[in-house]
Amino acid sequence: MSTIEGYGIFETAWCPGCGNHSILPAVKQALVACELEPHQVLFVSGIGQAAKAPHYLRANVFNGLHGRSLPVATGAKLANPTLTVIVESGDGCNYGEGGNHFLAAVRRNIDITLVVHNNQIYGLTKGQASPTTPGGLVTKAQPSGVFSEPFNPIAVAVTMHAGFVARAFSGDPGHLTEVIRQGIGHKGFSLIDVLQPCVSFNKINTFAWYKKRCYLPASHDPADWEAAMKRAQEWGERIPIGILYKNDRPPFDAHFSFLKEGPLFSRDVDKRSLQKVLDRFR
Amino acid sequence: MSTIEGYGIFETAWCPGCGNHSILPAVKQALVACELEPHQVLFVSGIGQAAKAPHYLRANVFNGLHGRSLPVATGAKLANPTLTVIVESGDGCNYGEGGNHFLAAVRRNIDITLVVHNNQIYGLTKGQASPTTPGGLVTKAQPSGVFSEPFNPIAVAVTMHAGFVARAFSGDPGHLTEVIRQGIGHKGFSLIDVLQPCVSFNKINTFAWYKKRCYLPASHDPADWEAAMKRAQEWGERIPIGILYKNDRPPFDAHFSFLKEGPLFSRDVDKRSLQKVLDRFR
Amino acid sequence: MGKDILNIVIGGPAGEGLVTVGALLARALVRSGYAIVVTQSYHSRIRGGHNTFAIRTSTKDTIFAPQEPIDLLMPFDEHTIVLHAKDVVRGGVILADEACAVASDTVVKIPFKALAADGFFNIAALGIMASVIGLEKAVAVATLHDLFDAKHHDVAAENKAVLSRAYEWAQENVSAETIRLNAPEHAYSRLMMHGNEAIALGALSAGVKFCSFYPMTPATSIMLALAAQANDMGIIVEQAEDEIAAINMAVGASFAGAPSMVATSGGGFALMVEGVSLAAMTETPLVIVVAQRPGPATGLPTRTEQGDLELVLHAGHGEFPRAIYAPGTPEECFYLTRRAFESAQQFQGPMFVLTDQFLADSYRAVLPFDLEKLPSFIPVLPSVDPGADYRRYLLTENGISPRLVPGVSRHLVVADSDEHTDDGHLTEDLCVRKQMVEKRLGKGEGMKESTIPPEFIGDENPDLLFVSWGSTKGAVRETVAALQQHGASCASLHFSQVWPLNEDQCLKILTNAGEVVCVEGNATGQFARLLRRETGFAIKKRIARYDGLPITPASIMEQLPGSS
Amino acid sequence: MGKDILNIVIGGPAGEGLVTVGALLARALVRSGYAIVVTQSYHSRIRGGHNTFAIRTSTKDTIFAPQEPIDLLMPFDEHTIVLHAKDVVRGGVILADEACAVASDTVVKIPFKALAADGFFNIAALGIMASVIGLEKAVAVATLHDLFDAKHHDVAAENKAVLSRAYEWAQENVSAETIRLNAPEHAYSRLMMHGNEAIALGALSAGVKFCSFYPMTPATSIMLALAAQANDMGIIVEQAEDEIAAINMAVGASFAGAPSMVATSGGGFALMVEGVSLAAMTETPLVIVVAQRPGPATGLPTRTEQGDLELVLHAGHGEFPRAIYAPGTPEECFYLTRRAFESAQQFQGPMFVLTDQFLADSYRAVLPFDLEKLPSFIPVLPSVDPGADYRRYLLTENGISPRLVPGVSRHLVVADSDEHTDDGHLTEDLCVRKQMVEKRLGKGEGMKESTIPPEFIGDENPDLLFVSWGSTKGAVRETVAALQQHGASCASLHFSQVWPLNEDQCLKILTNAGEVVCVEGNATGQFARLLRRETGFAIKKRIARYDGLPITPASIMEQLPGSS
Ligand SMILES: Cc1ncc(C[n+]2csc(CCOP(=O)(O)OP(=O)(O)O)c2C)c(N)n1
Ligand SMILES: Cc1ncc(C[n+]2csc(CCOP(=O)(O)OP(=O)(O)O)c2C)c(N)n1
Ligand code: SF4
Ligand code: SF4
Ligand SMILES: [Mg+2]
Ligand SMILES: [Mg+2]
Repeated sequence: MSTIEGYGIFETAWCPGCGNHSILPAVKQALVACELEPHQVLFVSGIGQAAKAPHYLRANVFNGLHGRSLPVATGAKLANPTLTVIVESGDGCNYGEGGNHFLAAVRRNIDITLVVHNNQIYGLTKGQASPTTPGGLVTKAQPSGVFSEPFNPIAVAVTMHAGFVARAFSGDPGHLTEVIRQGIGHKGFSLIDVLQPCVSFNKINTFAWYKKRCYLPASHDPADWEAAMKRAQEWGERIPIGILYKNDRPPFDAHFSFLKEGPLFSRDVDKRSLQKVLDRFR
Repeated sequence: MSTIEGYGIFETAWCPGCGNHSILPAVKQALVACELEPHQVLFVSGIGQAAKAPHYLRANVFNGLHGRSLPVATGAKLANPTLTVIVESGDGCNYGEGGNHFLAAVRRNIDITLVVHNNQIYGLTKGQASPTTPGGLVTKAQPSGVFSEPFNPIAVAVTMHAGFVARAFSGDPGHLTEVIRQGIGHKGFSLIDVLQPCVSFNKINTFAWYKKRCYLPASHDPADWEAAMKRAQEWGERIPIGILYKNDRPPFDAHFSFLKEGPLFSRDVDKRSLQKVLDRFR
Repeated sequence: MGKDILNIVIGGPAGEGLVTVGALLARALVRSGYAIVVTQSYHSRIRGGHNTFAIRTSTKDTIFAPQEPIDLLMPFDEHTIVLHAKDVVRGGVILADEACAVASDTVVKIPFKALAADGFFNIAALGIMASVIGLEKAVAVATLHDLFDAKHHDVAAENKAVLSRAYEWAQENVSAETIRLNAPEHAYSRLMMHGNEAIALGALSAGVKFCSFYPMTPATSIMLALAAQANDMGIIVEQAEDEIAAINMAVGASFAGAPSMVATSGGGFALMVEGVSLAAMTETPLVIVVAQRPGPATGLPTRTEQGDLELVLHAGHGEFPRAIYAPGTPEECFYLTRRAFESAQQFQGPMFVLTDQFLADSYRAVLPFDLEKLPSFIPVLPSVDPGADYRRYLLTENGISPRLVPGVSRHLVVADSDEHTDDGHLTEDLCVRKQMVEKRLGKGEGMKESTIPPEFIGDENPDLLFVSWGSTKGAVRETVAALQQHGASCASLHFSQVWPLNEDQCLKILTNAGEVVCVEGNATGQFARLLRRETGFAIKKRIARYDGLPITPASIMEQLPGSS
Repeated sequence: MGKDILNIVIGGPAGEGLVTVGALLARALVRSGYAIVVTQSYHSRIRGGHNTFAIRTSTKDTIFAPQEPIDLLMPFDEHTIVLHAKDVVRGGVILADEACAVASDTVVKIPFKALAADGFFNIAALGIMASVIGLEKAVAVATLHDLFDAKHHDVAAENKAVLSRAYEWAQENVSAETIRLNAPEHAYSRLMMHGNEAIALGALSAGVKFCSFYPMTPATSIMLALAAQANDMGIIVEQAEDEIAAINMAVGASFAGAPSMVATSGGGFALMVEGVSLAAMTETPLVIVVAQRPGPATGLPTRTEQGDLELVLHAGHGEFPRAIYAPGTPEECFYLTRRAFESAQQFQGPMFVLTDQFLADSYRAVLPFDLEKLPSFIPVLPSVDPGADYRRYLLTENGISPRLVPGVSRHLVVADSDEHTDDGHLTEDLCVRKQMVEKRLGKGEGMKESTIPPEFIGDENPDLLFVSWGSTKGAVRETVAALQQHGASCASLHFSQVWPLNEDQCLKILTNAGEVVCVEGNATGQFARLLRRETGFAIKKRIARYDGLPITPASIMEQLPGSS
């Protein structure tokens, strides 16, 4: 049976007041809601404050390199599609260092739930601009302010017809839990971009800043791509949260019929087939 | 004076009938139309069939690594903004290996003209799927067909509010020339995705296939983002070409006021300023 | 009296079926019982340029390397004659089109236009060659049949007709006893494969289940060979968005239990360096094939070199053990790839197979592998239940910890790229750090104990000892044989595993030799200096090649001390 | 009688102003004329954990390394006392808050709550420390003023009031003669900077114009130091989307004429390996700073190690020359970074500065550099016009070709990552290939001739010779001095350039020594084996540290042969 206690409670290395503290229990609660037990779940993360999250619960974990969690997760999911694979990492990890993998994951529609702790900053390395940092923000690395346009992950994902695209706010953990639950339930790639205040390095996008702006659109049909595209462009005084787009493209693993017979490691070499292969070299 | 002869004529290593043969003169003609002389222009390319293009004209050339032409071009442009910097490379180079740099170049709005020879295939390595290869296409590397959704560079660039977004067809060199001319003229990042038949490895997206589909929309306002977004989604029986989107975001180099004083190499160390810097360490 | 050894070179522009014909002829030779050594030389372009497909063939199994002098030149264009006529031996033959302007007594004019319609020129060439060297027509037809009938029904019949016509024409019109092969010594039933195909087959037999790659010559054909069998074998072969993704995917798949492999060349491998370190830190089994080509940077993308040994040995930040296997033949490609999977599973980390373009593309006749006798290396659950308190990185004597696969039992498997405690969770405890460094490096001891000893062939305590590694094996072996025939006291010490080095396996042999010469396909002598670093033995004389072509017996002889 | 040397350790959780106070105290010491060696130890987190800022300070310039025993412990929490009390020397002092439960005669209780409002605790600590060690109040106030007044007007006054109050309180209530510093020997006017700041300043003085980076501890602070001066100095400091972009951008900028630099740590550098090869092939000047931290993979991201020497030496596929400078002090960081720019310009290729977290974060007192005397290395047009037929890769005696910058003249500058002819265009001519390999490697000769000789300090033909490189310089130097004081015959041979190695500069010294010991901050002895590879000299005894902390004189003594 899956219980919240089963996922354990651990001391964290996050700052007091950090938005990460609310994402952690939301993830656990979503797993319980999905009736998943710790050993059925694999968390993959990169490097950053967000990426530490999987160390703070009980599950299988692969905490890899900065920016490279999606490929690791993709490999693991293909090797064993029975695993529920969740990637948890920061905005820098996923949209910066790992930008190319983000595009590829969307294109593959690999059945992974990607939870991005989007604090719009590089937290662990002490406050440089991330791809989502608002233009003009001054940091020690950008003393004249950020010159690049911020990356809009929701818009890019919707444009590319990603399987499941959602935004949530760490300050609304109930809604966050529900979105993660649905993301895990979705068969295909699920992007959940979670707005997360960083109390140490992002003094612009604070809890209050998000709180004031985030709203759940009253009537929004996530199957409607054009509507989703409109929502995806909203960012400023009002920021829509919730499941913004969804479709039912087949997940990547569905293309490999032999995967239905079980995880890759469970089958030894079929020597008869291999002999046939060898014979092709005569 | 800039003349087409000034850009020279060279033997190429491309296959007879390849679309690349028409892109080369279009680029030269556009440069002449812009009244640019060879020494004022820097071509940067990666590795691939397309990336050989700069070897077939007279200009400054940096033919770098597969997938990495945009960063090289970005560095060179910032070091010397008086150079006209043109990146010429393939779909694999720019949207595959170099995907992350493509996103970053759009975000920076660096004043570079990116001409992508988009043959929807990896040509030089003999016909594996590229990010733009249509789903289902069978290659030696994808014997069961391509499983990923093709990457739509136009749509992603428009979504991200790239400075200048255009599509052209190597089979319509007059139009292609004009688009490149305008791309070079645009101050900011210009994406020119050129549909280019690969006679050796892409038997689907042939000259005839493109020819039948490509059309210049009768009335299209490139300043209209929503209209551009609509056009960007058109792909199938009809494929719009032309300048699909354009805005006037400031180019990246404009953020560095000291660049107005000339290229970086032209100024030696200002020892008085440096002494002041040293004094901050007292 | 015919010949026991022939060197056949087919040359011409890319895109005219030269490789197809070369491979068909090679296959016909193998099926007829001959040995072959194929050398492919090509430009980085799809059509045009100048390529060669050279088949050295023999009635006996005594050829191991390419050679320069040509017995039979099959030019697909006049340029080929211009380039290679000088290498054609006395008694050799150039099978030129009758329109060809070059006049020479070695040129035999062939009415290709009359024999074959446009586009079938290459099949006519096959027919002529098969005929003049004395292959049976039925064998040539059968290879053609096997290649075309399944895939290209439409042209199959026409192909066979052309082949037959050309074969018959040559029987009647060409008499070239000097290039007719004697009957082969044995009527072997052998397979034909090049180094890269052998790597793919070795991996399949070892139980590879997940392969990821980004195309890069000369490694791509490994993955194409695997992809062709993927559905039948139930394995995944995924083209990644870049090399970084490729190695990280493979690490992920391996972590989840699938024996995994990546293959690339120098520039692509450069991008995998961080991932190598990840595999080491997380102790994830991984086989990495690096097929070398000349660098730096893009270099000569379709040529050969042994220039990345030091890179592969030191790739990855931080310190950790690894093993590097360097096959010298397709058989070794097969068995050493298997060995790499075995080591990866046993020692839980990244293991390397280091090959190069020459070997990658070099077709040979290979005795069939006895699959029944070959174990695979699919992870199985440890026979002993690790108990409730499973610790992935348990400290043990030999550094090897109990490896479980996530999702298979209730035990949680935790891996971290940060320094970690024995349960896999990140730590900043500096005492644990020290233990973990020692644990990881401790595995190197076991690897060193199981290092494959270098192969010594030749005279005991020789006057002249060649040291070599990897794909130069055959060239050195033939050189030694030739020198011995001329009465020299001579031997070779060939390394098929280049790391870890075990001085007990080689130092005595080195010090007991008169002159020691290291033969390497690079300019700086990477293996020679590695040997000095590890054993203290300094090799003074080096034979180096770095123009993009493989080391051959002739190129060794040329640089030999005392040769003019 | 006061002290000549004091070791002050400030410890506590991150995020409470510990580093601010440490740096302020260090600056006050430097301004007062004292020498300092700062060692920063911190966790990979932003708040909490346990960090230390240790200032070893001296009245004379005879300290070069950290030490373990503590004279003054300033704990920001009780945990710090628990951890470090055992290291406090007899006569040492712990300045604890009066609420602290730990009772010991070294503990002096301070009424921090009364002295400072919440959030000003650290400034109170500064006041107390300045007071008890005998600094002038005005100096402490001035450092505070310089830090806060410009940026934080609001809190500046309150800060000063707290500092003053605490200082006065200590003057009246604490008498700790055992930790009072004597007057400094010289009234120096020195700068205070850590290794990374010195690298940034060295680069600026050399004429760096373009810097690109992706944040990575412990390299980031180099780029932050440069970014802070970017507008004033007219240079570009760009945060790239990843490390691959960083190095390629720098290559592009350098190609276009801007002296360029990147800085990263092991994992980020791993991603730059292909770019290194590109810089070499295109012969583009580039300075690459690698600030080491313990690996593999993420390892211990905020600690120190010397574990990436071999990676840096062999990074890049294919073969090409490079130089690696390994500074041992901030002064060397400054001058060797300049030297790297000089070499990059002279030899046209990638040059390395190899530092580590310890040195990166270690503040020292540094004599001001005389900028007027220091040339910069901005490329200028060659004085001789290359003529109409400009060839970027002209073959020359020393391998160095005329470098022009594109767009400056009508000469076209063409660079290619493929093998190329002398005009820069790609070629498949294998004779040209050979020449170009030799040209590129030929530059290595010139580099080797200009290798900085290792520094020999101590007794001629010593019984005991330490070999070291990079940041261990100070620790070894102090060890030698201490052993000599005890009558030992002892010396050190310290390498500030670790590649190319020149055996003429060291072999004699090595063979003339009794016992040779190599001191390295890694587990496998990378420099020792490199030395063997290059000189044949095998060092048998190694002193290694790989727990994440810097090598100190005490840690050397502990592992010394014959020490208990
Ligand atoms: C290859 C590599 N480059 C850089 C780093 C340094 N690094 C660690 S975390 C981080 C940024 C983290 O930002 P983000 O992903 O947004 O996570 P956050 O800390 O904000 O949660 C960086 C640059 C690294 N570990 N590896
Ligand atoms: C790092 C690296 N990986 C892979 C390669 C091999 N490679 C060369 S060209 C190419 C693909 C080219 O495709 P594209 O960019 O579409 O150009 P095209 O040849 O189709 O014009 C690849 C994968 C390389 N040179 N470097
Ligand atoms: S630095 Fe920011 S993101 Fe990291 S733990 Fe602190 S508040 Fe959270
Ligand atoms: S392979 Fe394709 S892209 Fe390359 S030259 Fe030939 S036709 Fe053109
Ligand atoms: Mg972040
Ligand atoms: Mg392409």
